[in-house]
Amino acid sequence: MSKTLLKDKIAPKHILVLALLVLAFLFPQIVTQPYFIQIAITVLIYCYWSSAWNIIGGYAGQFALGNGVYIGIGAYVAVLFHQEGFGSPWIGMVLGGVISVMFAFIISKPCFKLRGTYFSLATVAFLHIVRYIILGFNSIFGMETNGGMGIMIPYTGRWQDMQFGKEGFYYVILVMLVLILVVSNVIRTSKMGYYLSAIKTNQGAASTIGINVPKYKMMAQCISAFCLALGGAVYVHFLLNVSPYDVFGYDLSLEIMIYCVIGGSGTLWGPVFGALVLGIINETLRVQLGSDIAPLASAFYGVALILIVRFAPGGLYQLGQMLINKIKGSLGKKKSETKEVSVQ
Amino acid sequence: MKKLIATILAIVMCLSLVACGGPSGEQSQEPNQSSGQEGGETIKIGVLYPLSGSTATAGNSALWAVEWITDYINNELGGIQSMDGAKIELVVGDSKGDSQVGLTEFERMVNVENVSVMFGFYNTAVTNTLSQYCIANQVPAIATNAVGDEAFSQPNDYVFHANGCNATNTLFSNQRTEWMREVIQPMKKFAYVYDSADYGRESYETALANMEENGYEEIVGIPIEAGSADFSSQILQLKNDPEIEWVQPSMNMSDAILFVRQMKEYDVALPIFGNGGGFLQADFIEQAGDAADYVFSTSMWFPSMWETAWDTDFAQTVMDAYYEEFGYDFDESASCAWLGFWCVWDALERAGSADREAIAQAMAETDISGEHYATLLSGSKTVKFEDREGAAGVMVYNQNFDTPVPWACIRDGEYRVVWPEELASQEYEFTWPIPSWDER
Amino acid sequence: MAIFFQALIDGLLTGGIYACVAVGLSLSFGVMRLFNWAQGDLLMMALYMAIFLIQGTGIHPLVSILVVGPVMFVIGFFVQKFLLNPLVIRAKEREPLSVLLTTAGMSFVLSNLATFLFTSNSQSVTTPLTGRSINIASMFISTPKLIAFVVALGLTFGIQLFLQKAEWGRALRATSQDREVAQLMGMNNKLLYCLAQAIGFACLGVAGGLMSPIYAVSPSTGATFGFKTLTIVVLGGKGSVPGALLGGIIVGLVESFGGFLFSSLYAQIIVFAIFALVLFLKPNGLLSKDRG
Amino acid sequence: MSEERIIVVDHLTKRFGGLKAVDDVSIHLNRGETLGLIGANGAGKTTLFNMISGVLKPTSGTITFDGVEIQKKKAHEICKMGIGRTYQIVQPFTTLTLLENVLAGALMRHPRVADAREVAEGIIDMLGISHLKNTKGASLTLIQLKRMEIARALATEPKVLLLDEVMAGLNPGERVELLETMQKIKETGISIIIIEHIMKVIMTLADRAYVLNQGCLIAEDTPQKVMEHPEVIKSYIGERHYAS
Repeated sequence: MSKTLLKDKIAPKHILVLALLVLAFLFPQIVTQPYFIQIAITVLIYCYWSSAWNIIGGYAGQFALGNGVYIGIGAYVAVLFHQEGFGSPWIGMVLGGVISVMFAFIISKPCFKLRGTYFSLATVAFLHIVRYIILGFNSIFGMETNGGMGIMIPYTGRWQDMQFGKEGFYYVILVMLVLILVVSNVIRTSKMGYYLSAIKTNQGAASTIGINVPKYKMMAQCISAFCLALGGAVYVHFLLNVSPYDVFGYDLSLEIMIYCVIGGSGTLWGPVFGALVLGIINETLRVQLGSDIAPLASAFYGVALILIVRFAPGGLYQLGQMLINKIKGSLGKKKSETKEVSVQ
Repeated sequence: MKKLIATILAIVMCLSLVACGGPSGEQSQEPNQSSGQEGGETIKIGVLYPLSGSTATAGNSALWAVEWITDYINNELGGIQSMDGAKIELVVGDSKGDSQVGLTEFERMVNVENVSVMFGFYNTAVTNTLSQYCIANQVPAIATNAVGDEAFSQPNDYVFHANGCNATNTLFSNQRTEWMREVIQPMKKFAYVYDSADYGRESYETALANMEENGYEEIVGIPIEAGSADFSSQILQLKNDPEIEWVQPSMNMSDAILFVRQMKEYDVALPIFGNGGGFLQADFIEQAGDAADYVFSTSMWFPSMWETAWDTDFAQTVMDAYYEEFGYDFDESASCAWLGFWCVWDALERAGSADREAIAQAMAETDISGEHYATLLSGSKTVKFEDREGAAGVMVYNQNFDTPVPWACIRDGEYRVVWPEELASQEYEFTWPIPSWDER
Repeated sequence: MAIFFQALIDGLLTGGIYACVAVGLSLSFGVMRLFNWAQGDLLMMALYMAIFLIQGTGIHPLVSILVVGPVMFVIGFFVQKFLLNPLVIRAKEREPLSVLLTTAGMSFVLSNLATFLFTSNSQSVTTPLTGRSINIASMFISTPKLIAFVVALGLTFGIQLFLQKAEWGRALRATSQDREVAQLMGMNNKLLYCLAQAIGFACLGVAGGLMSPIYAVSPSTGATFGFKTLTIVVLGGKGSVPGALLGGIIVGLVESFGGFLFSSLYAQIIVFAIFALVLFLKPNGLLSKDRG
Repeated sequence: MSEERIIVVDHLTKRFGGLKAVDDVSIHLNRGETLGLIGANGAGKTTLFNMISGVLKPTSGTITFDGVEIQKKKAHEICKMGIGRTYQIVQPFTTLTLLENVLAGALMRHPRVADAREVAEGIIDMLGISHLKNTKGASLTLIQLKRMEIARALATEPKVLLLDEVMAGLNPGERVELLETMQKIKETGISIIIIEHIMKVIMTLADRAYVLNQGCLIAEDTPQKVMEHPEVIKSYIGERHYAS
């Protein structure tokens, strides 16, 4: 390989990503306080979910506001699979993913032809239907779900039952986050990635250059549903309790979208960045401000979302870009990789 | 250009990750199963209640009771005598009724603040999660309210429950049926209107399981959707079936208000035996107005029960202090916290040390009866943590089985306990049957 | 048999209340293709206003409408002017996602603010209308709901008349068909949007006043009504005000009969199942004029 | 060039409510031929393009491409079979750079991004816009967008290219340049249908021309003859002015 090609390969970006990975893996060793590992786990799971949502909401630009339902489906299938003695929750988790993909296909198929708002409405409608069914019935298909009370997962601590120590969960979710980022990057830089961006900006033009628009939207939605379900299964095993109000909550479904949009939807690092920054702010606010000010923290998110949508649709990621361009501009760097840097 | 963005982003992330680790200050390397501080002049107790969210009212009421008792122990009783006057220090956390937030607070209390005992929980979801984590981390805990059985369905020697859960409450309600049978005759069929939330469903299931035992021929189950906008169709069902003798609704307060109002609107004068929750909360009577008249309500505690306390002046001072703070009477959630926290005090006195194992041992041996602070403002007259089978064959561990759940009738704006006799309020003479709406 | 009619009446009357809430959204969605996800929470805000007003001054609920309605009108005007107009004008697509996000953000802010300000236990007020009902041939017609139904009819008829006859009304309908063309014809879109949104909010104010004698309000009331209203608007046909009335009544009847025949949980599931069916088979709703 | 007909449009009609945008039109395109499609505004030219490219479904009539009926197929299937098109009003992917726009077209035939990139770079060299490779679609000028759209259509390696008023909105200088480029494209032997108002373009490029008026076909001949055709002039300058 010629020298320049080599140089291109090990660009600072790759070194940086590697450094970030090493640091993330070392984090539980540096900070052994289980309390902070606990916060890190919560932040990581939201990074994971927002990145999963980003595939359909960010890359494909289809606002699946009700996609939180797949988190619930993944959680319930994994727990019931184990509880009814079919096998280990790991298999249940994958089964949950498959079932979520099935539901995602059934619901999204008809409404990908319709305009954006209808797709969001259909996903939220499905979320409500599943929530009412779970809350309404004490057992579904003969399996004990005891409605609103949720299901408790007995503590065994064995990894076969998807239960690990504090650090164990940290690493499992970190690995899942890395995997979803790899998957997102593969999508982003592949044919599917370009096709999704084309669909996102101009659906009509996309179809006349040979893009099967409904098919690619469907692929994005199915991948997103599958990943959300896996995350749901691991999350409830961490809490040792499946509460329908939590996993099928409309707030959770909204939150994973808000973190992604505020972070910068349609980018690789946006959702992770959004979930990380907002997660940590949320945690510190909750501890410092105490209980009665807590709802203000959530209200803050709503305001942040409105401001971001109005002034920086690209999210914090775009703000980061603007910041860098200003610094670069003021530094007066002579050699710049690209002739003309346009900020959209 | 892309490379630079990633760099900035990464640095920010590293900073925030490290920042996460920063403020913890002392990098306590203690192993997870720390035994709590040795001796020293304070004992830390972790108190976790839903201080915001939909169950915030009950959470704050319970917290008030815990803080009042702590102040009383530290100042009036001079701290824990068996630990030469060690003071109790409360580490308070808000679970927001959500298990994930509860778990985060649990970690802070158990590993950062190093509490010796965990206390509270209240919501079923939070109790399910934290009872497991208390067992795993070997931290003694007393849960209050938390009526779901599942959290106590595992044999362990760390998590105790002083006030009743469904399994124990229903045992008691079976005895209650004898009284209703004498009063209401013939009592063949009643309707159970339950919302799909928490204990509504479970108490209906248990009632069904005990149907034959209690001699009912039929229980009509009418599920409703919590927070629904209208109950007219359910009330029509009640009105349409003349055999139904009385109705037992179990729902949150805003639904309960709407329910009794519509019962009045549709002139359905069926006796209403409200099952906890909505029919108990402080301002249910005030907001429901005269529609709440003659409604029966069951709870582990009614304000009028202070009359039967063994030291009425002491009970009165506490009730007045509570009234001053909240503007309404000492409620069930405060009473459960009262019972539970005095059990913690009782265990600390017997354990004589802040060591978690010793406290857990002491809690297991709890045997309270007679004139004890714990039973002052609570229906339970004795406290003993047993592993026994509750109602409908549900096995529960470390439960207090003396948890009476008396009936009270709402008459001119007040809860008046009518049964059992030893807890009944003196002023109110119980009459049956219930007059129809226009006679009221 | 009487029970059948009783369920019928209840369904109609509750449907009237739903229609009151949905009419506003149908107008703003029809005219501006603007889907307001915060509709439920705005209703909650109006209900809080009405209840606190009645608790404070003890006035009659119908009088509270005359206060809460105009207040919401003004709020709606400025919410559209500052929050939504810049997005709608800037966006090229007909149903801009930025608006959807902003209204979702608004609903998040409103529900959490309500939890912070009014804590989470519910508030309600006993008004002269509460619990009153008219007894006709062993059937009970709840007075507050009857009034709500009548006002809903009036509101729908009024707005429909306004859209047909009034100068501003026709301008509103023009912009709903094609934004650019309307602008070319010299219509001040920005002002029209503010007007449409303001009327929408005013309808919510009226609904809040009407509901104060019947319902208790808590921060979660928004969620209860929120999605139901969106269902009704899509069911009835976006942009068609009579459609909102029809949709409201259909949902009211389904809930009433569903609740009576099965259980209210089935009823909710049936409502959403119908919604899904309409969404897939006839996305433009039953009465929609827009073939779009 | 074999006389074989690559596209045959047979009795095609499209009705929007009462309006007949295209009324019983039958035309054909031979392999390697450049066909002109002219007519006053609203004569149904773009509607015809939309039906051939699958964006619109005809009310009646058939379109066959390489012997296969395509009027029922979806736009992306028709593009796969080999019909590329541009739009009267340019439709760029605004968030993608110029290269990425063309690359999106090339991806259909070359699933691997690297190959598609090479093909795309070849085409934009041919169209002389490679210096704008990394400019976002939103910041390109009209002539650059027009060239980009042609490049994107060519990237799908079509057998037939539909150009819809490519010259519209350009200044004379740009028109000359673009004409040369279209000349180069014609020489590659690809069959083309051009919708155009500028007679010079039709004269130089088109082998044959059809004239549409109010949805009906009123003339078919070589461009020169079509110009003198009485009906055509009448349709352009209106009845009364026509000095019969």
